[in-house]
Amino acid sequence: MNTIIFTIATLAILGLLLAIVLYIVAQKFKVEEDPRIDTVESLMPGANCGGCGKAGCRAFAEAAVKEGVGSLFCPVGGNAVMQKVAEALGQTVEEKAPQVAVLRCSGSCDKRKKTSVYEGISTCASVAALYGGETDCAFGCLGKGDCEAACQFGAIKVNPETGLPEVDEEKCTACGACVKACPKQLLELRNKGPKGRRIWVACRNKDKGAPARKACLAACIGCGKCAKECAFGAITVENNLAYIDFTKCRMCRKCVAACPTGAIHEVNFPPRPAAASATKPVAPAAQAAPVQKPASPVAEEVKKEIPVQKQ
Amino acid sequence: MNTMIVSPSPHVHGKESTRKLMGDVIIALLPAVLVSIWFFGLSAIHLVCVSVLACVVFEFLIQKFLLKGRSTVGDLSAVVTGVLLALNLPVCSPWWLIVIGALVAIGIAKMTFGGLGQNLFNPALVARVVLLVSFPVLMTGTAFHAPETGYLFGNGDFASAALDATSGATPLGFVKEQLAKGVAMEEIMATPGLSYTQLLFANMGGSAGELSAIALLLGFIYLLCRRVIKPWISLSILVTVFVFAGILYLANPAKFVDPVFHILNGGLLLGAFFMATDYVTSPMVTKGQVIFGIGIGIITVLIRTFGAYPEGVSFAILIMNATVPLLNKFQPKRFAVEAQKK
Amino acid sequence: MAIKSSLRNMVLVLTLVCLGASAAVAVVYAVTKDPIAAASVAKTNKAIEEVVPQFDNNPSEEVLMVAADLQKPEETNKVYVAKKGGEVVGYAVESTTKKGFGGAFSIMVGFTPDGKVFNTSVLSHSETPGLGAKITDKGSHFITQWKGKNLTDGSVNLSVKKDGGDIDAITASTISSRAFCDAMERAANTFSNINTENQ
Amino acid sequence: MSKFRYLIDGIVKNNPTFVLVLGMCPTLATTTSAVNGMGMGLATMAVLICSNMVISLLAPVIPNKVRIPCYIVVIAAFVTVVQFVMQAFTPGLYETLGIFIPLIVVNCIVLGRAEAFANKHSVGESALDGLGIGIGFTLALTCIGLIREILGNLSVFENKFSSSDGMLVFVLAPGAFLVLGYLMVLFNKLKDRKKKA
Amino acid sequence: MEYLIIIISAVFVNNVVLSQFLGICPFLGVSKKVSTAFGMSLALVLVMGLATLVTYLIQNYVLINTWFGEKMDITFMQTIVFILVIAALVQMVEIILKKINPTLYQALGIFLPLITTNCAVLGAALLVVTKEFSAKGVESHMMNLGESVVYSMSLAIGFGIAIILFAGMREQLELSNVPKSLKGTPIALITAGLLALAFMGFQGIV
Amino acid sequence: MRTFRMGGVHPADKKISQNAQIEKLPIPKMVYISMGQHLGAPAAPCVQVGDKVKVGQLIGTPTGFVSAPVHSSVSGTVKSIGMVNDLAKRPVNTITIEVEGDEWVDTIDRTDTIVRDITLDQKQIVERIKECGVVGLGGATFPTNVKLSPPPTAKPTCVIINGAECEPYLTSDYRVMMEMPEQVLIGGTILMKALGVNKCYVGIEENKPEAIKKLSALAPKYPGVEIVPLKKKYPQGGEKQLIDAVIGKKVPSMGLPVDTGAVVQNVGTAFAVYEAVQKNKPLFEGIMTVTGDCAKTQRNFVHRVGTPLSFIMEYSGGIPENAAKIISGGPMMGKAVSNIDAPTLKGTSSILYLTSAQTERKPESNCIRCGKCVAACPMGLEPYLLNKLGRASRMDELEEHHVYDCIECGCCSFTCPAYIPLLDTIRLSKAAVMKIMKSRPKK
Ligand SMILES: Cc1cc2nc3c(=O)[nH]c(=O)nc-3n(C[C@H](O)[C@H](O)[C@H](O)COP(=O)(O)O)c2cc1C
Ligand SMILES: Cc1cc2nc3c(=O)[nH]c(=O)nc-3n(C[C@H](O)[C@H](O)[C@H](O)COP(=O)(O)O)c2cc1C
Ligand SMILES: Cc1cc2nc3c(=O)[nH]c(=O)nc-3n(C[C@H](O)[C@H](O)[C@H](O)COP(=O)(O)O)c2cc1C
Ligand SMILES: Cc1cc2nc3c(=O)[nH]c(=O)nc-3n(C[C@H](O)[C@H](O)[C@H](O)CO)c2cc1C
Ligand code: SF4
Ligand code: SF4
Ligand code: SF4
Ligand code: SF4
Ligand code: FES
Repeated sequence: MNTIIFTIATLAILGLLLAIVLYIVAQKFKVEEDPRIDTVESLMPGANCGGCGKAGCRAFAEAAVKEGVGSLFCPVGGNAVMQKVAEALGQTVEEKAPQVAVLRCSGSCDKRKKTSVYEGISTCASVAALYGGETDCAFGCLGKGDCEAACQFGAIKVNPETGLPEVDEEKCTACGACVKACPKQLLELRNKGPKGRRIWVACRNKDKGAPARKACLAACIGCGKCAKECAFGAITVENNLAYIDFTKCRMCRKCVAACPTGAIHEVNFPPRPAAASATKPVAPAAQAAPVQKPASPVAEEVKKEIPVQKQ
Repeated sequence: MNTMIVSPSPHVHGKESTRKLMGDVIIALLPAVLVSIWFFGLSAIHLVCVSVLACVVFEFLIQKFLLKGRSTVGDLSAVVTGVLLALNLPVCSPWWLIVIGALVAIGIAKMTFGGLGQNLFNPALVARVVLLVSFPVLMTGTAFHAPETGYLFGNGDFASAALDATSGATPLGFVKEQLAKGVAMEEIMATPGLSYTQLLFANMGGSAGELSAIALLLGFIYLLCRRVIKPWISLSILVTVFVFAGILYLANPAKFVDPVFHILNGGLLLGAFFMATDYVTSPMVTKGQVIFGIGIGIITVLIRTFGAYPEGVSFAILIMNATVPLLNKFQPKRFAVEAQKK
Repeated sequence: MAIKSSLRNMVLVLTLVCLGASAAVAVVYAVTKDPIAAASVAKTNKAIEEVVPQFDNNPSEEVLMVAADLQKPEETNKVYVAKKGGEVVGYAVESTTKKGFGGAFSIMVGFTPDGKVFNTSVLSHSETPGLGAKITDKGSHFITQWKGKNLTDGSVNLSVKKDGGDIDAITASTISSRAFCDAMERAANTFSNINTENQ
Repeated sequence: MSKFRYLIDGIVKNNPTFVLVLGMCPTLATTTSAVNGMGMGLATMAVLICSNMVISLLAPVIPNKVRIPCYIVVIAAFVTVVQFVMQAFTPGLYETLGIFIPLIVVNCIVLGRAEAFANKHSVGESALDGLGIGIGFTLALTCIGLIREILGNLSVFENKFSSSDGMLVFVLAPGAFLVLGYLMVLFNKLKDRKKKA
Repeated sequence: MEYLIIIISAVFVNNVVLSQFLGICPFLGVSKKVSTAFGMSLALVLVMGLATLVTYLIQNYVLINTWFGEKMDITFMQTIVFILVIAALVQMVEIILKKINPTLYQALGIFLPLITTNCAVLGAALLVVTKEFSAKGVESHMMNLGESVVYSMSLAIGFGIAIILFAGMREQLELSNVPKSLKGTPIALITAGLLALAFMGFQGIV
Repeated sequence: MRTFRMGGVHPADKKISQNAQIEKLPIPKMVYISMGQHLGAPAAPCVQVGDKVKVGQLIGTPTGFVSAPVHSSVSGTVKSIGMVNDLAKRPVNTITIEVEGDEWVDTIDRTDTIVRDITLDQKQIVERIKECGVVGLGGATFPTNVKLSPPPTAKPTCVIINGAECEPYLTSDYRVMMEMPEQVLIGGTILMKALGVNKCYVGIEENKPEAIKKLSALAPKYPGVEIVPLKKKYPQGGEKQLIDAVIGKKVPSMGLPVDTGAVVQNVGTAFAVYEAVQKNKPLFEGIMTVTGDCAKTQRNFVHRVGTPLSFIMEYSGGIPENAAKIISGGPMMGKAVSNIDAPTLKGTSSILYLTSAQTERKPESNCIRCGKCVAACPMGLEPYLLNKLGRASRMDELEEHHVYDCIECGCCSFTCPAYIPLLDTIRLSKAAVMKIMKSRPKK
């Protein structure tokens, strides 16, 4: 019996002492950190991709608590997450149009002849540092997939058949990692567009018409037909290259039909009326695919259409 | 000339290749293999063939079915491992022992880490030690007896004299046993079969690769001449063993083995020349290599003198293998030393 | 959910938890004290049964404390006396060696009154499984070779053959075998001292 | 049904050995045979269930700052109780497992579950979780022990199926690491395959 | 000499992690970088020395004692009492370190909480008071206070050596392409296995 | 014999074109003169389309401190000014001139007489070198006048003329030394004067015994000039290695060569300096080798800057059928040509044809940690590690391991038995790390 009493006494005293010690510790070393940071962090997707421009989700949370959500945007979580974060912090956010990465090159293997063979580590950065690339187009995709490696959402894959990367718009979060990774600046974040409809010039070739054509059948030759066709002034041609401003584009699709080389891509549109496409030399291919393979133009016909360059 | 090759510089290569290097190691090991065939005949041939074959087959199968990569058998590293494993086993090891050894070497020690160049421990030694720990009887006991099949080309009298002397144990194990009994070193060395000349040219006990110091030395010199390896690791091991064992011997000649015996015996040369120098599991920079060698030397003598195992080189090399990543933190002497001067 | 971490709460809760815990432990201790003792006795009895001929007394109650080495009378071994019908049929000697590969191990050695080994059994050890641990293999040659040997009349050289003795060692476990011999020797000496001491 | 999930989770999704990689010391040290592994697993399971239940009861009244000490005391008390019980009723096993019985106190699994689960769930759920994790742990240990025994000693649940010696490494320290390592690979592969299917 | 044998035995021959299997969780967990492994080891040496000192005293002057003329032996309370004391001790070390040497605290502080739930600390504390020390060349015996503390600090040093070697190897593995299914814990375990295999060479040295 | 103290490799020598005398290459019908012929900011065209220009007339003006003027190499009419692809198919601003006759500006001394007296003073020399658009011809095409105006903190003590020509195949420097030995030595003397030093070493590798003999015989005429024979080892001609070999000093990490007191100039540069200072001739001609085991002919040419490579190939027998790779420069550091219509530049030193067997890049296998790359690296780096760190994008560690010290000599890739393209990764990592380091605020 004594043993039992002694046991209980010993441990009770120990417990007492310990509690006091711990109390003192607790008092002395309080760590002050805004609890809201944790709250916000728990709302974040946790991809830590840096797409927001901060060092990671935690850094984003800290910034959101300190500076307010105003200028911040998490591309991965999108508006839904931003809404929640704002709610948690009692602020409001502006809706941001959802974006997606698009490829500004149409030089698939069948359109762009290889004129040299690259040997060396298989990264676009290495090719770009060395020379213009395996084809004669010094602006086009190198196809070694730096963008694919950069995307942590598996949204971008180089198609071995075309040699070009394809963006899966379901998976793409518009984090912009691929945009940064591409040494040729071929990826651009563009508004997803109404019903996912987008139109853009899938080319960055600044060469004059003739060499551009020679290097790639799908190159933008800077002929300016699209710009003339566009009623909303969304298209500008500079350095032999057309560019469509997606904020101005109204999705009329006239430019697509006007382009002699098929450098302008459209996605998620319903099929054109048969009559319209019959009259045009360029027929857009099947619609729904996230990235369009431009239909191959009949080479002879197009040649005649290449206007004389003015410089 | 339609499609030119374009690549970053340099545009030429020295034409040295992994396969050539491994081939050189195999050539360097031939004298030792031949000596063991000379004395043990068929069973030595059996040992080497089974070991090499098993290593190559395991490498092939694992690469193909588990790692699903391009076959790496062609680089010959599995053959090197096979030959070295064979040289590390008693001559009449049963086939299954050799196959288990090959599986451990290639399967566990090498391919688990991703194959050639990625392993942290010397595959052949991992296999030897696993077998040693697992089958102590087979690995240290009477298995060292020469086979009944006799010697293919050898001289019977010489052989039987050696056999009686060591009664089946390795010379080192035998000496250790005798020392433990209190027999003085000089007396032990007087036992027939333990003379230095015999150790130098061909002694009978021990693993297949421990037979002849001269054969091993020949291979070592070949490797040095072909610039396959640098001598620093091997030299620092030998010097350390000599010095450390020498100190012990001088302190008490009756109780400790003399340093020459240490060096000529028990696979120290095999280890120092061929196993400690394995690129993959040894440091890159000379400074690290010397420390690596000194470590092996000290641990070898420690284990041999005080440990439970009669033989210490294998363990010593494995233990020092573990230090290689740290030793690799010794950086080479940089050309541009006064960094951040500006 | 949790209550506030004030000094009063902390002290109170921790002390109470300690109290409760220690009370529980103490109670279980009290309850299991006897079964634990019984288990230990049962174990000893089982070992005794194994090493001496059939008996009908309770040897655990007839324990002699005998020194193996008369020079060191304070180091005693336990000797259990087995009797049948009041007649001594055997002595079970507990003996410990410190020379095992994994440190100390202890064995129980049964002697018939005429000094012959009846049987042996290992009480505890920490030898390597598969090697030294073979000292526990009951049917092995290493264990059976002891049976019937008279260790007290000097007819057996109590060391392994490697050291020039009469005992076959376990292969690759010379150290454990030597230690076993050492323990046997202590047991034999203890046995020899039973009579000298207890008269 | 949904509560039953807690139990299953402990065995597969939150398997303490293969997934959480907790409680490695007993896992490696006590699995020289299937029986030993199982014994250790059961002992741990007993402590887990009891401490999980008590902690889920006490959690609401324990101030945060003395949370860990309180849990430790509770756990240690149960460990000691288990120690007594084993000493009394399975003395052989108790001796083999040796120091690793008291070390259940610091087994990260036990404290880990108390922290991660028991203090947020009801008594019943906590008990189920303890049971699930305990079963997961026991299965893993038995499995490791069985393999080590088969390879190292050529025996199954301590019945030798061959009179020759096994590969000793497997009952020694290195074998413990190796077997667990490769089992983990296997476990992950099986889990992946299931996920894909 | 005796101390030397104790040290060699604890550091190499009976290495805590590689042969006694204590403290495996931090061994696997805090071994991704050599620098952190080093910090952890230092913290552990400190804590294990202190913990053994305190628990040794508690064992011999509190749990076994004469109170009010009655001999008491409540060693069955070892587990609870030791772990409580260790937990408190670690906390105290943390506070004191923070006060008297903030730089050291920066280096070691983060590892201290991890140590509470480290088998090695409690294991060593329990080992020294329950097991005889035995090694070649010394009579096996219960250790006295000095030996106990040296022994358990040596165990911690053994932990340190093992984890630093291990961390070096893991750093190297990190840069090599280990097969995918083996990445992470499995390859770490296998490496540890091979390290343990190598350390078996020290068997029987003392 | 002296050499640098660490690393290096021994590629086969292959100086098969060394006995071909320098010949004048015909002038093509059209030349394309690039505005980016030098390291630094490209020049700005100062002529209009349609303008008539003469040989040696200024057509591009420098646009910064590190930049150089460009002169016309032919006489004729400017046809266009715009982007033309260089040999790596990258568009560069270029003046295209249609050749009409060969009319030189009359300030140039076109005689063959060797002018030995240096009449200009230190400042005038540097100014003249700058005006004549002289750039380093050892590979980097760094504006020579910049090198001759060291920062005030640096104290130059000697000039080193780089006659190592350690790259296999290349023989243009050798031919310059053989055919214009005096001019080179006078060039060296001018450089001494420009820097205000009185020591000039000419480092020549031992595989060019004739050149060593010739220059050694002439050297006594030029006070301060010393010929230094060097052991044959690549990359002896690397600036840092050469300084180490010749004066035994090491250029500090991230430092300038002048920190050791030495200013290194290629022999070709020395010759160009001579022509600029003594003959008032701007740099519009270059000396180059056309070679390769499979090459139809082995030649050394003087070419007019802007000549299309394809013209030279045609003139020297055409592209061999079995050539798989065309390199401008040596096989260790040269650039692979992907556009054979690209024009020559001031620094173009060769056209080298390699067959597919010679240039084969075998598939890489695992690093066997042989340490051969470490032993070969002349900068004492650990290429195997840099490669692994690079592939894992470990920027901090790359910096810790001095990736920025890499001189891109290629010894590591050359020597690796596992055929790992070490330099490929290291080059990328180096660029990335340098970018990070530059963006860091300075202390
Ligand atoms: C890990 C290990 C465990 C060992 N365990 C034992 C053991 O328990 N008992 C023993 O006698 N020998 C053991 N040994 C072997 C001894 O160290 C020693 O080699 C052997 O007893 C002497 O060899 P022999 O019996 O063949 O003469 C062990 C060796 C190792 C490496
Ligand atoms: C690896 C390497 C090798 C070089 N080899 C030579 C060479 O053989 N001959 C040479 O003149 N310059 C060589 N250079 C260029 C020199 O480093 C240095 O830039 C040049 O000699 C400076 O003279 P410059 O300004 O007149 O060109 C080499 C450079 C490097 C990095
Ligand atoms: C901004 C800048 C300033 C330089 N200033 C000097 C200088 O004052 N003196 C000098 O000798 N070299 C100077 N250099 C030249 C380089 O150190 C080096 O000699 C040149 O890049 C050619 O080397 P390479 O042919 O070996 O690549 C300078 C280079 C740069 C980029
Ligand atoms: C000089 C040299 C020594 C080698 N030594 C060994 C050895 O001791 N054991 C072994 O398994 N392989 C050896 N190899 C082969 C190979 O490097 C080894 O299998 C790698 O460790 C496998 O990754 C050696 C290779 C070379 C070039
Ligand atoms: S495709 Fe580009 S923008 Fe989209 S998720 Fe991937 S990396 Fe980010
Ligand atoms: S889009 Fe850019 S990054 Fe992607 S493969 Fe093409 S060149 Fe490379
Ligand atoms: S290329 Fe760079 S890393 Fe490679 S050997 Fe030359 S200096 Fe060293
Ligand atoms: S030379 Fe190649 S194989 Fe050898 S260490 Fe360097 S990278 Fe590895
Ligand atoms: S179980 Fe031992 S440290 Fe976790």
